[in-house]
Amino acid sequence: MMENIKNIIEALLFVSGSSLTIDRIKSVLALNNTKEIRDALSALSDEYEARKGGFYLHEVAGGYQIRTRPEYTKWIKHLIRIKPLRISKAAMETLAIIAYKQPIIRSDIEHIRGVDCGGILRTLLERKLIRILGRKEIPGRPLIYATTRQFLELFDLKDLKDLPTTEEIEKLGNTADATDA
Amino acid sequence: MMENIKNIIEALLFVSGSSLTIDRIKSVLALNNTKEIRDALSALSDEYEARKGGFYLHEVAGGYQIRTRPEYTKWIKHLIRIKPLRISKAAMETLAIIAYKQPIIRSDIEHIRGVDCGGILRTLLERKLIRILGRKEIPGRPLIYATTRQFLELFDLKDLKDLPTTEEIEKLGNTADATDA
Amino acid sequence: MSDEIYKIQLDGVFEGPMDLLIYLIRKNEVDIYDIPIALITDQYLKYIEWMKSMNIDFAGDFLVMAATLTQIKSKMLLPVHEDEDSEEDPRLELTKPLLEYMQAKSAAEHLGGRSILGEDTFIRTIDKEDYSETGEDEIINVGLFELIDAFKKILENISDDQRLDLTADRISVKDRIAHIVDLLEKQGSITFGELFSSDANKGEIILTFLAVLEMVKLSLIRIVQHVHTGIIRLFYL
Repeated sequence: MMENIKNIIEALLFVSGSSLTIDRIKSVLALNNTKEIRDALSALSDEYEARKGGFYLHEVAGGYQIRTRPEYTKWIKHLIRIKPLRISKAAMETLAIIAYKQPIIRSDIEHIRGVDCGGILRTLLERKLIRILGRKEIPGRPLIYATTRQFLELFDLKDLKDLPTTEEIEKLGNTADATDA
Repeated sequence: MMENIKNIIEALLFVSGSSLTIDRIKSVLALNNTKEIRDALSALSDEYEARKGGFYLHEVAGGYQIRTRPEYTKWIKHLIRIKPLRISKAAMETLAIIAYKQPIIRSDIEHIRGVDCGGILRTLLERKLIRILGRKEIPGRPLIYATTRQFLELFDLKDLKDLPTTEEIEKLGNTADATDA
Repeated sequence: MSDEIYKIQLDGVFEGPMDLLIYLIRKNEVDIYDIPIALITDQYLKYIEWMKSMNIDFAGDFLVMAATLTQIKSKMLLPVHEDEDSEEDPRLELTKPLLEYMQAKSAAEHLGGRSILGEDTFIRTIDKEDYSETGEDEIINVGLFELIDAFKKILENISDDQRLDLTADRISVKDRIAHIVDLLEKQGSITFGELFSSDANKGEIILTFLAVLEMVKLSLIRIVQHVHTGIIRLFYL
């Protein structure tokens, strides 16, 4: 019955919206070890690379996900005219601060940005890009925020360590030019 | 640019959950005739049959759709069932009422939701997200419901005190203009 | 000067005082570690004046920063005594947060420049039929925000008198009940003394007591005192 692990995993990857972790696949298949799963995933990836079709196997957010190849993006946009999830500059800044400083409370975010962030936090929560982790044990017990798996998937990150350090970003070139104020 | 119709169509079929008609593909690709599209679809179908993977090309409702092969349905159901991260909207509402108003009896939950909750309560009990604390000493001795340790784990909460209050969420303000116009 | 203000306006209204400051520092091409505080303060205040004259609503944060700038400016004017050379440059109060904010901005730009799902690459839209077997209605992700959002929507639909205040106190009592029930489910019974840890503060003791009272009211527990030992024991019903 399990001779066909590769096909089963392919079917699972097809129906799963979010990326599938190896642990998740392991529990669905009720397997004891991950070797077979890793082999199947790598075989699938090789196969997709060899046939160079419309999609490929992508490693993201600690798991695997089938994604369309970027070269067909233009056509997909013709097909689905939904407005992509645009994130404003202010929201992106807030998200960046949370990503790098998490777990973080609202007042610390606002301290860095110098402005109120309530509405933006709410939007980011609604979009599931951030989540409430709990409360900080300080007076007022403020809520603690952190990023989500969807955040990793949206920005194509394997995990949080995949984020470049702020030093690395600065080395990438001085992004700070006057035009973006 | 259009040399790769087959891959483009594959990417389109992959992205689109529902079936795509040939006319739709034709308009997305801005083609004049359907011959090329038909050829590509039949080539894709042959390919999928030859590799006998987790999915196949299904002709349905006057269109085409990539579907997982029925022999893997069992595993897909397993994936969905094991998926701890999804819950119906009705169940979430019921769970929210219990979380915030516990200990609570069924008739109070139903009074708030305005609909019968028997089935949902059973599901939540089965999933161990709620538990029966005892019976209320009023006529009919109704069961009293409360949340469980699993509930806390599911929402990544240390204890119930970590639940944000509605006041706190309201204080975040309205969904701000986090999107670009 | 009016030309310059006009130019500032072209670049858009600033989101906050930090944005404006960074703009001014870049526009004047000055070193962030050696900010000509008088110049920047002047331009900053002029911009605020301009916003006022244009009736642009701006947050109080802008005024707080104006006060900070003015304060730093006056500190800079004070003569520095030779024996106080260890004293911090007052401008550091500005430089540190500015650097941090600039880092956040760069990080945001980096994020925005990454390959974005739904923009550069796509995943499959899940066909409802794949899930039809579950027979459930709309399926949503589980998250704390979804939970409270569901509850908020319910609250909006019910009358005010049914609203329960969800203050932290009430939730704390619920929490205490949950803990006691956990203990009782494991042990069946528990002595009154065991409920109170030795290091419990007054607040916790009151909370536990309220929880016990509520549980008695709901007849979740029976409280029995031993005739000889005097030990009070709670039994789960």
